[in-house]
Parts: sequence; C-alpha cells; structure tokens
Amino acid sequence: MGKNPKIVQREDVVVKFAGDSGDGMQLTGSQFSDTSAFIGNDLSTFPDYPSEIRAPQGTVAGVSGFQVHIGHKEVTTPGDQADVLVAMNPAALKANMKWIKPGATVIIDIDNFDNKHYKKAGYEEDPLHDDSLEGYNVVKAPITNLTRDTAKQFGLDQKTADKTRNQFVAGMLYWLFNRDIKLGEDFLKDKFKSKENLVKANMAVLHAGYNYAETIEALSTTFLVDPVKNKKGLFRNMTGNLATAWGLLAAAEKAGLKLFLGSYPITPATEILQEIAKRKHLGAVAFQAEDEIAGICSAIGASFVGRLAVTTTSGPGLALKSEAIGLAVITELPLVIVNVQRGGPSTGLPTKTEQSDLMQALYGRNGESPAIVIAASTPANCFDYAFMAAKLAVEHMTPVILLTDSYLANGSELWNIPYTKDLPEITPPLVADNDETYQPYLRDPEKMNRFWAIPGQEGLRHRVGGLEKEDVTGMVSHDPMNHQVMVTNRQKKVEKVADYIPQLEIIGEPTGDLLVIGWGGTYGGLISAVTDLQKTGLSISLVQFNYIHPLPKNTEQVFAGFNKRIVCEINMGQFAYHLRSKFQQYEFLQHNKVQGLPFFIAELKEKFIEILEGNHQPNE
Amino acid sequence: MGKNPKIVQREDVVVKFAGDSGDGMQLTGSQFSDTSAFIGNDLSTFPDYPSEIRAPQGTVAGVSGFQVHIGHKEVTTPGDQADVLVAMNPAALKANMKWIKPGATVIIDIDNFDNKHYKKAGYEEDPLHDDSLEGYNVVKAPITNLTRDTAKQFGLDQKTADKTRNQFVAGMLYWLFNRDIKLGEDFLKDKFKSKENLVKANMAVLHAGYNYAETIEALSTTFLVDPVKNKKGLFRNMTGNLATAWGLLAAAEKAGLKLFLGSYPITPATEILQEIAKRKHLGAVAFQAEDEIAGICSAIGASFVGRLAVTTTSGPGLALKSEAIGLAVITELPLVIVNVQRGGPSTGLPTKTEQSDLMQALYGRNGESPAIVIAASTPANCFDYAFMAAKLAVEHMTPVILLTDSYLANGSELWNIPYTKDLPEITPPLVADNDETYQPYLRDPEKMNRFWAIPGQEGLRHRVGGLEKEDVTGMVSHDPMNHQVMVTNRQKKVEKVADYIPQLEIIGEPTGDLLVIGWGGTYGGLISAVTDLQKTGLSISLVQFNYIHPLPKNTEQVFAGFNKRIVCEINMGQFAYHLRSKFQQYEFLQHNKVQGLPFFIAELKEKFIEILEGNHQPNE
Amino acid sequence: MAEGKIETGTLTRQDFKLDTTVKWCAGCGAHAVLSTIMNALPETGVKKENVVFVSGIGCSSRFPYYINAYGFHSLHGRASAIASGVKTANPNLSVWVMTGDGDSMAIGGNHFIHIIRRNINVNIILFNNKIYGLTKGQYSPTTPKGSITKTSPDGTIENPFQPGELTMGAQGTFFARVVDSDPKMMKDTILKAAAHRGTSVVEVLLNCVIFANDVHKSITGKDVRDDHQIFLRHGEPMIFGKERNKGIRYNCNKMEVVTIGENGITEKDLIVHDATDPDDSTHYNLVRMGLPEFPVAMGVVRAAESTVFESLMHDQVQEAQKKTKLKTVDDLLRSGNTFRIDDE
Amino acid sequence: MAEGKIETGTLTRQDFKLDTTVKWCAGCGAHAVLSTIMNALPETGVKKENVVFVSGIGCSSRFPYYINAYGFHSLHGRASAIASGVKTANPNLSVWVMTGDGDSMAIGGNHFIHIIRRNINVNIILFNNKIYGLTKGQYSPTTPKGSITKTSPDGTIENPFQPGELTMGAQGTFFARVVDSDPKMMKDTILKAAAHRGTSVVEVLLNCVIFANDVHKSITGKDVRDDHQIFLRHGEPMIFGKERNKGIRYNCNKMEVVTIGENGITEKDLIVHDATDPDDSTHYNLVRMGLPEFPVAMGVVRAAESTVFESLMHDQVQEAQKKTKLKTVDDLLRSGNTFRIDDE
Ligand SMILES: Cc1ncc(C[n+]2csc(CCOP(=O)(O)OP(=O)(O)O)c2C)c(N)n1
Ligand SMILES: Cc1ncc(C[n+]2csc(CCOP(=O)(O)OP(=O)(O)O)c2C)c(N)n1
Ligand code: SF4
Ligand code: SF4
Ligand SMILES: [Mg+2]
Ligand SMILES: [Mg+2]
Repeated sequence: MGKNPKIVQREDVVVKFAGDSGDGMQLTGSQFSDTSAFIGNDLSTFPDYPSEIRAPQGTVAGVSGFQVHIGHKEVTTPGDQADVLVAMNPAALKANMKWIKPGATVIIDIDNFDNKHYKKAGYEEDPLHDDSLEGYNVVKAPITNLTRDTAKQFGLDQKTADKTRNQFVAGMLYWLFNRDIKLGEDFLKDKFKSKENLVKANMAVLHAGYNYAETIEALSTTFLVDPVKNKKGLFRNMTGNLATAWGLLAAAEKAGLKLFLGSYPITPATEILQEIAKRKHLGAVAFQAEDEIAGICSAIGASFVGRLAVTTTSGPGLALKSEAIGLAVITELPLVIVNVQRGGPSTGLPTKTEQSDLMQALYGRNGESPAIVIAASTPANCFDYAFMAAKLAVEHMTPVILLTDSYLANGSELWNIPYTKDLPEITPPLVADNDETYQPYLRDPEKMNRFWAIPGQEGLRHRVGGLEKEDVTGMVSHDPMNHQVMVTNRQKKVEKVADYIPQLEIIGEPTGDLLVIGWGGTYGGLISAVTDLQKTGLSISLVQFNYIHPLPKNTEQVFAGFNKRIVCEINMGQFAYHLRSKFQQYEFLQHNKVQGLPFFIAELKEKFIEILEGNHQPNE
Repeated sequence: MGKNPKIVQREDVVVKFAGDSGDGMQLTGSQFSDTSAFIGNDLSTFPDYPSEIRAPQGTVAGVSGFQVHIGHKEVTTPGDQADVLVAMNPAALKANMKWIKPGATVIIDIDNFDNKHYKKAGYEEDPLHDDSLEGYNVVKAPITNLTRDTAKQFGLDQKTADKTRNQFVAGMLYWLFNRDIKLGEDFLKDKFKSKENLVKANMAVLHAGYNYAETIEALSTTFLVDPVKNKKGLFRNMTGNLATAWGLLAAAEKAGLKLFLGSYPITPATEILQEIAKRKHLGAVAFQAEDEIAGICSAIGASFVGRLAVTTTSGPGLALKSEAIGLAVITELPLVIVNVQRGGPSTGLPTKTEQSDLMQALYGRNGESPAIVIAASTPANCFDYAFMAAKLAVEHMTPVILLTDSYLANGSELWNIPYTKDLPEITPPLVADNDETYQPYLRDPEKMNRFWAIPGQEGLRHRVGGLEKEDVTGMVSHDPMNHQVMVTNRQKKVEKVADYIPQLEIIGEPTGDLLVIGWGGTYGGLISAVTDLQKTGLSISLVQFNYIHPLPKNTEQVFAGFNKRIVCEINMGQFAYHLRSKFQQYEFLQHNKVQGLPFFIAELKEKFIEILEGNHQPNE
Repeated sequence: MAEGKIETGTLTRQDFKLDTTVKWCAGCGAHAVLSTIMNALPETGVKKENVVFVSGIGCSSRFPYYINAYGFHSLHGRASAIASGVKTANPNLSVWVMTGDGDSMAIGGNHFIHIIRRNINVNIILFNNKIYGLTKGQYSPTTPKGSITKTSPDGTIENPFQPGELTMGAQGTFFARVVDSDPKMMKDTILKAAAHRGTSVVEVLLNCVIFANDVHKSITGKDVRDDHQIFLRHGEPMIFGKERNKGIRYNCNKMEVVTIGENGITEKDLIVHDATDPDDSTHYNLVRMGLPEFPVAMGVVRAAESTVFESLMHDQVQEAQKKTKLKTVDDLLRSGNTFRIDDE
Repeated sequence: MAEGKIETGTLTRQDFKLDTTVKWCAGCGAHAVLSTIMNALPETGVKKENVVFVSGIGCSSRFPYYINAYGFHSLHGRASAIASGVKTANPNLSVWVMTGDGDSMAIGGNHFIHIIRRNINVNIILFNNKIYGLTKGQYSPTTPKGSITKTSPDGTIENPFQPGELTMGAQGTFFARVVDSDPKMMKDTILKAAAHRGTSVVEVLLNCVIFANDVHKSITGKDVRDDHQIFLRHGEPMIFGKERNKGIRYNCNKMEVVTIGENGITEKDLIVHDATDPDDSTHYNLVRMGLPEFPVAMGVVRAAESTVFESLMHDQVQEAQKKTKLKTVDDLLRSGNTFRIDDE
C-alpha cells in the first residue's frame, strides 16, 4: 500500500478546521499547531466560534472554526484565506467558502452531505452538484463511517465514537503535511492520559485517517513546510490570554509581591481568571467576585494592603469599573486593569474582535482622571505588556489599563520562552516601618509617585479615600488651590511615565512617502502588509503603538518623517481622533473596519497602494 | 429716632451671607433675592456649602454661604467679590475675606467675636484688633443679644430664638437697601404659614434689625438699586435644578408622554429627583432606585414601554451608568441622562463645581457608542436644554446626555416665564397598531431614527436587546458587514442631529482678533468679561456652545473669522482637546481652572487682555 | 374583566410561537421552560400584546428571542431593574423576568432583592443551573460548595445562596420551586406565579448538560424524585414519598420527617401547608429544608399578600391629580413666587 | 498568640485617637460609635498597625478619617467589596467595614450579601439611621413605610429591609443589634463581633438628629426601652421588661411574649438563647420580632460557626505550594508543551 505523493515545498500554509461546536475542531486545530511547532514551523492560530454554546447542530450559526497558519517563513497572522479547509458538514462549508483561496484543498465529511444537512445549513441546492466548488480540490471523505468502523472494536457508544472523528481528520493532515504520525500519538497520550481505552480508540482512528489519505487519489500532492528560519531556542505556543496571565505572574515574582486578581467572568477575558485560579502554587490569589465592580474593588483593597493587584474584563465590564478606576486614580494606588476588547457597543458581538474601547480606556471616568493606557500587539507579547503594565502601576503608583482584544486573546503564536532574570526589575516605592518622614501624599521628585505604606506596617498608619486630599499630608481638603495642585500633580505623574517607556521603533525607513500607524492587536496584519509592500520597493513604513498614554517621546519626530500618515484601526477612528488632537500639525488618513474581524493583508495592501498612488479620498 | 442716610444709587451690588451651616444663611439669602426680584432687580445667586451636614460650629469647615448679585443692569453671575459681607462668626469672616471688595461693608455679629470663637476659626490674633480689616466699613452688631432680647417675649427657647437671628440680618439689609419691610413680613408669613408664634417672633426680630440699622452710625450710607432695564414680563427666581425638572415636565406634556424619572440621590443632582417626586399631580413618576444602575435601567424599561424616560445624576453616577447608556444606544431608545457635574475625580469635591465630565459624556462607554451631548449655560436655560434634550431623544430615538454643573444647579437667576404653547412641538416617531410594514430597525430616511412601537400595542410585538441586530429586521446578527452597517447607521443618526439644532450665535462681531470659546455653565462669567472688554473697544467676541455632539453646523465658519481662539473651561482642557481633533486647521489657546470655583470676571479679562496684547504663552 | 385581560382560552400556544431557531444546546432544561410558558400564557388571560419578557445575559436570558411577545434582552444582571421600570411605568403589562443564577444571584443580586422588597408585580423565572453557562462553566453563587469548575480547580470555597432563603430575607411574598423535567408541576406553578400580586420568584432547578450535567440529579433523578421532593399544595398536609406515607410535622419548633402509620403518626399530625401565612417562619424553614434529612420543597412555598409598589405609586399619582390645582405645566410655572417686572 | 495578636491591655483608647476635627453634627449617634470603638479596640488584642477601617460614602462612612488606624474611605456602596479584597489578601489584618443603611442596603446591597455568604472575617458596623444623611434626607431601604422624606412627599411606599433578616437570607453567621445610646451594650456586642470568625454584622440603631430625629424613639426612649428591647445573652433565658418579668417562649412553632408568674409561667418555659445554633430558624424569628407585639431583639442574635472564605483560600494556596513542582515562574514557563527550534 502507499503511493508516492508529489511533495510541494511551501513557505507557509493556512489550514482551517470547521464543524459543529461539538465536533472538536478546536482540539484538532491545537493538535495540528502543536505538531507544527514541534517540527519547528512558525505559526499563528485563531479560533472563531459563535456566542451560543451549542447552537443547533448543522446550522451556520453553530459553526465553530479554528485557523492555523504555519510557516517556514515567519508568520504574523492566522492568514487571510485558507489553503486547506476541513468542513465537517455543509454549514461549515457554507460559512467558510469566502475564506478560502482559489484552488484550495477542501476536505469534507461526505457522510454529512445529504439533504437533511443541506437544508439545515440553508443551502437551496446541493453544493457538491452545482458549480460552486469548481476550481477547488474537493476531497469527499467518508469520515463518519470510517471512524465508526474503526472505533467499533473499542466498544465506544456511537456518540463517543463520533467524537473521535477529529482524529480521522488529524490523521489525514499528518499525511498531507508529511509528518510523523508518532507526534499525533504522543499528543493523544498526553491529552487522554489515564483513559487508556480512549487513547487507543483515538489512535486507531488517527491511523485510519492517515491510511485513508495515503490511499486516495485526490490527495496526490502533499505539503512540506520546513522549520522556520531565524528562530532558535525554546518555544511554546501561546495565546494572548495565557501570555497575559503569565506576564502578571512574572511581574509579581520580580516585584516581590503576591499577585491578587479580582475579576468576574466575561468573554473573551475569562481565561485569564481561569489561569490565575490555577496558579495558587505560585502564591497567586484569584477572587471571583460577584460582579465587575466587586472585582475591581477587591483588587483596590488588595492593592491598599500591598499586593500586585489586577482586575480583568472586557468592554461592558470596563464600563462598570469606571467609577472605581477613578478611586484608584485619586488614591494613587497601583492597579492593573486588563481589558480584552470585543465587539461593541453594549453586549454587541461578544465573541468577535474590535479595538473600540480606546476612548473609554482613556477618558471613561468622571473628573480629570488620568491613567496609563498601554496595548499589547501580538498574542505572545501580551506577556511583555502585562509585565510592563504591572511594572508601571507599581513603580508609578497609578492604575494602568492594558488593552488587548479578542483576536490576541484567543489567537496564538510561537513564543520564545524568556528567563525571568532577563526581565526588567520592578521596584515598588515601599516605605520603611516607622519612617517618620512618611506622609501619604509626599512625592518622589523624579517620578512624582507617592509612596506605598502597607497596613500592618508599624508607624505608618494613614488614611486614603475618594475625597480630594491635601498635597503632602493627605488630609481631606476642599481648598481651591490645593485641588488645582493635586489635579495637576496627578496629570504630571502620568505624563512623566513617558521618560520610562521605550521610544517608538519604525519598521522600515525613518522617512518616506507613507507611514502606517497602528496600535495594539493589528500588528500582525499591518506588518505583513507593510513588509510585503516594502519588498515591492514602495516607500512605506510602519509604527505600531504599544504605549497610548502617555505617547512615546519620539512620536512627533517619527510622524515628521513622512509625507502621508494613515491610522489603521478596528474601530471608527478613535486613535486617529486622539492623534489629531495631540499632533494638530499633521494630517492623518484613516483606514477603519468594524466587522468583528481583523484586517486582512490583502485589503490593507490595496488601501496602501491606493494612497501611494494618490487615488485616496482623504478621510472618507 | 431715624436718620437721613446718604443714598447711593448703584448699577449692581453683591451681597454675601456667611455663617454656620445651621445659621439660616441660605434662607436669608433667598429672602433677600426674592425681595430684590419683587422690586424688579435682575439677580443671580449662588450658595456654597461644605460637604458635611453640620461640621462643627464655628469652624471654617462648617461655614455655609450664599451670595446674591442684584442689578439695575443685567447681571449674569453672582459676582466675583462682595460689596456687603454678613459674617455671623469669625470663621465666616475668615473664610470670606478674600472674596470681598476693598471698602466693602462687613456686618459681623459681635457677640460671636470672642476668644473661644477665634480659636475655633483658627485665628491666631483677634482680627478686629489687628489691621486685617483696615479699609473696610465694619459694622459690629450685637445680633445674638438683640435677637434674644426681642425673641424672649414669644417664649421661644434659646435655640429657637437663635434661629431667628437671620431675620435680624434681613432687617438690617432691608434698611441698607432702602426696601419696604413689608416685603420681609410677607416672606415670613408665607414661609412659616400656620405657625403663628414663629411668624410673630421672626417679624419682631426683623423689625429689630431694621431699627438697629437705622440707628447706628456705621450704616450712614445706603444703597439703591433700581429695577432692571430691558426686562419685562412675569419672572421667577430659578435654580438650575428646578429649571431642569420643569423643562422635562414641559417636554413630557408637549410630547403627549408621561414622564418617568429613574434616579438615585447624589449631590448636586438630588433636587431634580426631589422636585419630580412632588409632581405626581402632573402624572410624573419618580422612581428612587437602589443605585444609579437601577436608576438608568428602570428608565430604559420605561422608555421601552413608551414613557419620556429620564435619569439624573452627577459624575460618579454617570460612570456607573456607562454600561447601560450603551444599551440605550444599541436599542435606540429615547433617554435623557442629566449629569450635574461636580469636582472630580472620584468622589472629589462633591459640593463644588467643575466641567470635567465632558469626555466621559462623549466617550465613556465600550464600543462605538455615539450619543447626543448638550449643555445648559445658565440656571434658567436648564429649562430650555432639558426640554431640547427630551425633544432630541424622542424624535431621534437615542440617548441624550445633558450636562449642567453644580454652579448652574444651585445658582439662580431671574427667569421670564414662558407659555408652553410657545415651546417647540415634540413629535415621537410612534407606529400605528397593526402596521404591517413595521420592522424594529427600519429607519426614517431623513433623521435615520427607528420607530417606537410600544408594548401593549397590537400587532407590533418585537424584541430588542444588547446584541448586535440585523439592519431593518432587528434579528440577532453576527454578520460582519451588517455590524459595519449598524455601527455606521448609529453614528450617522447622531451626526444628522446637526440639521435639527440651532446654529452658533456669535456675541459680538463675527470677525476679529480673539474669539472666546466657552461651553455650558461658564456663560455668565464669559459674557460679562467679553462684553466689558468689548465696551473698551477691544476686538473680542464670544461663542458659548450648548450643543457639543454633534456640533452646530456653522462652527468651522465661526472659528474662521478670528485671528485667535481661546477655549475657557473649568477643567484641564477637554473641549479644547475635542475641538483640536475636529478642527485641526485652527489653533486653540486654553484657559483652564480646576479649583471647584467658577471663573471670575477679573481673571478672565486679565487673561484676554494679555492675549490681545500678545503676551500670552500658547497653551501654557 | 381588568384592563388588558381577556377570556382564557382565546389564545393558544401558537400565538406565542416565533419562527426562529432556538439556540440552546440539545438537552438543555431551558427548552422545557420555553415550552411550558408557551402553554401557560394562554391561560393567564392576558392579551398577547401585553406580555413583556425582560432578561439579562446568559444562556437562559436568550429566552425573549425565542417567543413571540414584546422582548428585551438587556444587560447582565439588570433584568429586574429594567422590569421595575417597565412595570412601574405601565402596570397593565404582564411582565416576566427571565434570568439565570449568575444573572440574578451574582451581578444582579442587588436588583433582585430590591424588586422583591418593593413587591413589584412581575414574575421572575430563575433558571438555576448552578453554573455560568454562557461563559462556559465558571461557578456561580449557587454552585454547591466544593465543586470543581473552570474557576475553582481546587473546589469552590463559597457557601451557596439558597434563592428561596434570599427571597425571604428580602421580604419576598412569593417563592416557588420546580424542576425542569416535570412540565406539569412547572406549568401549574408558573400559573400561580402569574396570578400572584407582587414579585413572584420561581426557581427552576435546571440541567445544563454541558457544564453542570446532573447537578440536580439527587433531587430530580427518576428513582429518587418521589422520596426526595415534596410537592407543596396550599391547604393540604405535607405528604411525600413513593408510598405517599411520609410527611413533615413540627416537633415543637423544629421540623421533622415522619412516617404515617409509624409511632402512631397520622395525617393529622402533619403540617398543613399555608402558603399565604403572612408570617414567613415556616416558609423560611421549608425553603432551607434539604437532603439528606429532608425532601426538597417543590411548588409554591409562599404566596402572601402585601402592598404592590406600582399600585401604590399610581394611587398616589391619581390622588395628587385629583387634589391639585396645578393641572398643567403652565399652571406650575406660574405657581408660588413670581414677580412682574415692567420695563421703565 | 496568633500572628498580629498582642496582650489586651497593652493599648489604650489614646492609641487610636487622631488629632482632627470630627465633623458629624452635634448630637449625631455616630459620635457614640466612634467613642465605643476606640474603647473596644484595645481589648481585641490586635496590634494597632493591623487595624483597617474601610467605609463607603455617607455621614457614617467618614468614620475612618476620625480614628488613628489604617483607613480607606472608598466609594458609595463598595466598602464590603474593598474589604473583601483587603481581608482575602491579608487575613492577618483586623478589618472593619463602617457603613450606612444607604451605603450597604441600597447601592451596596449586592456586596453586602456576598461578603456575608462568603463569610469573610470582617466586622460590619451598620449605622442604621433609616435615612440618607449626607445627601440631606431622602428615604433609604430601611426607612419605615409611609415616612415623609425629601423624595417621598406623599409617604414612602416601599417595604423596608430588616438588616438582620437580609443577613440571615444571605447565609449570615453573625448578626447583632445595638442602640447608639447604650455604650455598654454597644461595646460588649462589638467585642463579640470582633471575636467572631466570619462576617459579623452589627446594626446600630442610630439617631440622625437632622433628618430623621427620633426615628428609633419607640425602641430607645428612656421610658420604654426596658419594655421594648430584649437584650439577648447566649445561654440565658429570654427575659426582659422593667420588672424583668417578661419573657419569650415557643408556643409550638410560634414565639410569644409571656409574663413570668402569670398562668403558671416560670423562667424554665422561656427560650434559652442559643446564638450558636447552626439552624437559624429561631434567629430568623428573633430578628424579625418587633413592636408592638414583641420587644426588639438586642445584642448578639446569631454567632454560628462556619468556614471562613479567606482561610480556605489560603489553605488551598498552601496546599498547592506544598504539592507543586513548579516553584517559580521560570518553572511554569517551561512546563507542558514546549518546542526547541534550532536554527538551520
Ligand atoms: C457586564 C457583564 N459581565 C459579564 C458578562 C459575561 N457573562 C455573560 S453570561 C454570564 C453568566 C451566565 O450565568 P447565568 O446567569 O447563570 O446564566 P446561564 O448561562 O447559566 O443560563 C456572564 C458572566 C457580561 N455579558 N456582561
Ligand atoms: C455613586 C454614588 N452615588 C450616590 C452618591 C451620593 N450619596 C452619598 S452618601 C449617600 C447616602 C447616604 O446614606 P447612608 O449610607 O445611609 O449614610 P448616612 O449619611 O445616612 O450615614 C448618597 C446617596 C455618591 N456619593 N456616590
Ligand atoms: S451551556 Fe448549558 S445552560 Fe447553556 S444552553 Fe447549553 S445546556 Fe443550556
Ligand atoms: S446629618 Fe444626621 S447622620 Fe449625618 S452627621 Fe448629621 S446627625 Fe449624623
Ligand atoms: Mg446559570
Ligand atoms: Mg443612613
């Protein structure tokens, strides 16, 4: 048995797995990613799922997907469109047809392609028999039946047997990507551990899929993606939420503080809470509060008593926390607020991505209430910015809002594991017991932070609170001039953070025709588009902002180097609005998209070329 | 008895009453205002009180004050500094010395000027015997003793007797301002109504004060302020909060809707709730909720079932309402949110004024969540803007945030009472029962509002909610392009409101050297300063914004007419930030003050002159 | 017939059917609630256009999208607050709050206790699956202590709320409990809730097949349910058990389970259920009663009379309107201290 | 001696005195609470630097500014939430929540019931003046029905919460009630609250001289207090009255007031107060008991054992730390699936 397939060497390949919410597509996706990482591919992944838990089987509303982009070259996004689509039923096919490349390989479970399923998926005609699949390499695999046949011997009931179908798919892909099936076996052993029968059944199905792929005509061409260039070291596949949680744990350890998370579950931020709840062994405490307000308030309480205090949420939760963020601002207590953005307004599109909480983060509070705002830009660098958020909060005695988004949070990429000794030091401005010079609102002359005297410390008893306080002494004060001084102090303290953050790095030439400006989670798409265009010789560069407030000190100088500037955001133009006000001297073009989706590289390139060719209508 | 005083005719006079929180200074102030109004003076008043209810007697923290500015000329502010100060004790004197004019008349209750009281007030030396009162006309009246003497005959206990001291003061002022004491008597009869003995006692004390003033040397000069020029009709003295409540009642009546207020008490907005609670006789329902969130949510529920729904609050409460405002935005239900601004951040300075919730009103919500934002600019025109807020909310099917502030809310001015028939019509976009064309998100092509089908109506059953909805049909939709459409629709709908609001009016020449830009409650100070300077021949004009989002259509054209523009705000520059972004082509200077106080006319004039003379450092 | 009321029997289940896909998981207990309510509504005598469903956020809170009525899918935890506005603004509507244990007991706890305290006449259907379903399986304030969930990898350490107990503590006038697997009990009870004047809380012990499967099994399991549940009926003695030979009586001030026929116990010794007793001490005992010592109380535990917020409010409005001389805003504007100024 | 504990008697009232002006109105009941707590603290055996007062917003919530301790004057309604963080983060601290009826029963209702449910070991001192003081006299959730206040010109129409009843409904383990005018009773009770492991709620019936003067007079008035209050003592029969001849007993399952010496009643017939009974049915009856039929229960109504949230949390932490192989973040980062990539 066996054939000698034609092997095509590829720089990168995008695979999309799609099926019912219960079909295990997320698992097959992870398995494929892990194997890719193991053999040294670069990678980027993104799951996409409905806001219902198990919307009715076979309907488009119930389709759950997982996209994996692997590369010999460096990959920075999960890919615009797929080279390979696995569609477990007609609904999965229907939902994904517009996201695959011309000529793509489409593997379907032919056992689910019948009239009943077509109807459920809302097809009017049989898609296999009209011309809608013309030009694709359609592989009609009897996945369900072959799986059941294989699983039978293990005595699984049909429901459980069907749950192993994803291993049939996995097996096919091992073959399709010329991979050692042992990797798949190892994955299963690890996954099902002590459940021996399940390990065996899944392995058998895995092999069945592999063998099936080897046999059939339609898969005569296979892919080979070599290990990534220019990456070396120990890696792991990290999602943004995991990276955020770990960055906070690392910061706590570096600062010599215990981590306290006060939070309330909300999509897409919940995994951070879930992860910290598992890290009691590192001394971390996760307090699942009764609501978002109690989440942040418990964290503020913990901060008052000397913990590295964090609260995590998404847009609607950030809205609820507004009042309490103001309390952290006026009491000048360190606090990290992680906001994993999702589609708004209101409940909006809870499982989709968006960057539309920027203004809320900057200004969603009563009074003059400045806070530091920073944003992560890739799944893995959520680790670094969570770490930085904690460092800035603690060292500058202020709340810091860290913005990530659904795309970063659930997406993943390869992460070169650092040693904590190589991370920056974190030095909380603590006070010695019985320090007689201590006063609650005495400030460090450099950073302008006040100092952190911790309940339980001898000789430092003091009181904080939401009423305006007298400069230095911290007594309640209604004095007009004092209020002016304190408002100004709080503002200056945050502005001074600019001295402690890195300068903007320009990707590309420091001067040129067009500067692409991004912030936060759009980095992957923007860098791909910009570097692609740079290779074609266009004069285009990119800056991606991670520090939003205050802005890096060289911002104005960077802007000055270009003839045109375009701000690209997954919102209606919030950062552009902010920049216009701060840099009135420059014109900012905009590219905005509010569809619950990340940018596609193709659309970006088209846009940039249009501008570079001068066909662009300003701020349309 | 009796002397013939020298009568000085004055264009305007400022009187400040100050004493302990329990001294009844607010009452004397109102009495003086009412009498002034009765004889036809223009007027403007402002109380100022501590955030404690009765901070310890005799301390500066416990001083409560009331300032009245009356005029033959039109008056627009309570005045920078007082011509007459009444200080019931040393603390009241101490707290107010910097707010009186050189040469002012200072009436003190000499019975409280002893060592015990000096100490309580924090005086190190007896202020009557150092030179601190030099240059003032100090009237040392034995108010307490003479009052007790007078009140004795009515059998009042000393505590009650002392409460009538304010009538002694009132009596002195009737004499000092050449007023008919019968007006004071009428006030008392109305105030104490059936409590005959109290009426009598107070009247006797009033007369005692009058007689005392007539006798003493120190008050040989009296004031005469003639009735105001250019005002004619039926007036009343209106505070901003009362005007807001009445404007809402008027709007409900005009719209043919019942008023529903869902609110939670908070300084300085509480009086609006208290007033509406009294207006059941007009069919209004005031629901005092368990918190701010329930306040706005109950209002949203009422809006869903066809009421003119309102919620009232101040900064910290607005923060709590953020999430629910987003719900009103996405469900496109009419809702008026009144935010009476106070000093922030956090609890801040709860009894002081500030304009620092502008950005929160504009952007304090998750997602792209546009709402109309408008601001009242005088105590009495809170009526008009509350009315307009309701009209815009109902006709455009959207939340409207109305910003007032502590200064407007508690301050008062004469108000020319309108007839409701002269107010604009309000036409809710209702739907006929069983209208088969009704769809929840079908829009009016002009205004882009959806229509208001009310539960209880036959044949219009439908569902709204916080998840994104399909255009027209209102079904839940996760479709990317639909989201883009809906986000854009909501934005356009609010932008289109610009077609339905008045253009900016320029006060002064439409072109010139300096345009002063204000918004909301700073109007009184700005107009006084600008018109004063205009009279000196300077090329200066004023625009005061009442419509913040969207901005009036002629805004850019107005800005274009001037060489320089300065934005004056009681915050750190929030409107300036907004304008810079919207009108990048213009430079905006700033004048900001965050001291819990309104602008003073003198400081404004100084600033404007400095700029006109070119000595101004831009945006210092 | 009161405003907005019609003959029962005029409408059918079909009148509330919506042509849409119901997106709960197959096997979710919520399907039963939907079906029961569609069956019950025609029997409430309410016009179909007067029915309003308000919900928060959660699997359960998707309810309004699945039934043909006026519906409001609002914010997490806020359904009771919104419903308070709906009902106070228009007391003629029949208002239903569809909510989950997270929605009403966690983030919405405050609105829950306040609507109950005010006794606003709405029906709260609490889908108690003892888990956060929609966010995929974190513990809720009703999750049994020790449970391992996504946010309690080492077992929860919080004492769960008993919704009935909290309802009593908040001055509740109506509390009932039903299971998702007994449609008859559910319909019967829901109709009583609808008929009650005041806030009715109906706790549905609901199975989430995905994240807390079988959490109620010890109560609802086919083999045990007769012995582990007691279905309370107003005016009837408290009897339960497969053999219908067990009962509950007071032994001085403590309740106890007894067997009829043993130790001389007869039906007469048992407590006769009085759901309408203004004093809620027995109801308080009943809602707290539980396994293994006692059966779990089902049906209407309490249905007592009290004043209803929105009725008193509208009484005050009518009274004020009757008494006032200020009939219009123009009257108001001209009332009290006004001053006529004539230009010189 | 436990961590953070010292011999009682080491400290005095002076150790907690702050050189500042107390800004409550003259005659306000809050002064008595301040004074009592300053007297009680030295007797708790807590180091002075371990005492933390957390408050919300309201007249009562200004408390932390007036005492020399660590203090946090936070947000309206949020004191319990902040205190939950304080105590969970550092269980060695002695944490006090100073709050008003508006602060804890209105806006803060949810945090109030949740801290109680979790049984976090803090002491909640509830200044119940039955009015919003700081905002100048609007009704609160405990205002007696029918009261005319600034926001109820026609009388309130809401049923007030009974803080004790709500505490029980939320799984409370400690509830006590005192009056502002009896410093001995207050100190005694507050010390018991401090000693209790779990959330202690102490309701202080407090007089607001400005906005709700004499609201508790029917309970606290000198002439009536002996007959209208019963001071409960654990282990003692429930006796009260000027003549100390009245008592409370169970007549089957209902409580009733009896006179000793009449109808053959002796002390033996009276209920012996058991504050520690895990079953709270009697406590529930006691907190709801009221005039005119019954006296009002004072002192410690309930003080029962249960698990304490922050202790369990730290047990889990210690257990996890003991068992883990991942001792540092570096260990964590390298755990599970990692991949070594070697540059070609
Ligand atoms: C303000 C806010 N916080 C959190 C969430 C996330 N969230 C949605 S549903 C839910 C809990 C659902 O639990 P429950 O109310 O028991 O409903 P179920 O899904 O179990 O029916 C949470 C935490 C949200 N949508 N909004
Ligand atoms: C978020 C918020 N809402 C409202 C207020 C206004 N406010 C301050 S104290 C208070 C109520 C006070 O009542 P209570 O808690 O009983 O305290 P008391 O003054 O009676 O001691 C209110 C409504 C506020 N400060 N913050
Ligand atoms: S997750 Fe649970 S509660 Fe939600 S729909 Fe599925 S079974 Fe029902
Ligand atoms: S207003 Fe009332 S509660 Fe507030 S300080 Fe004065 S007496 Fe005390
Ligand atoms: Mg649930
Ligand atoms: Mg109070």
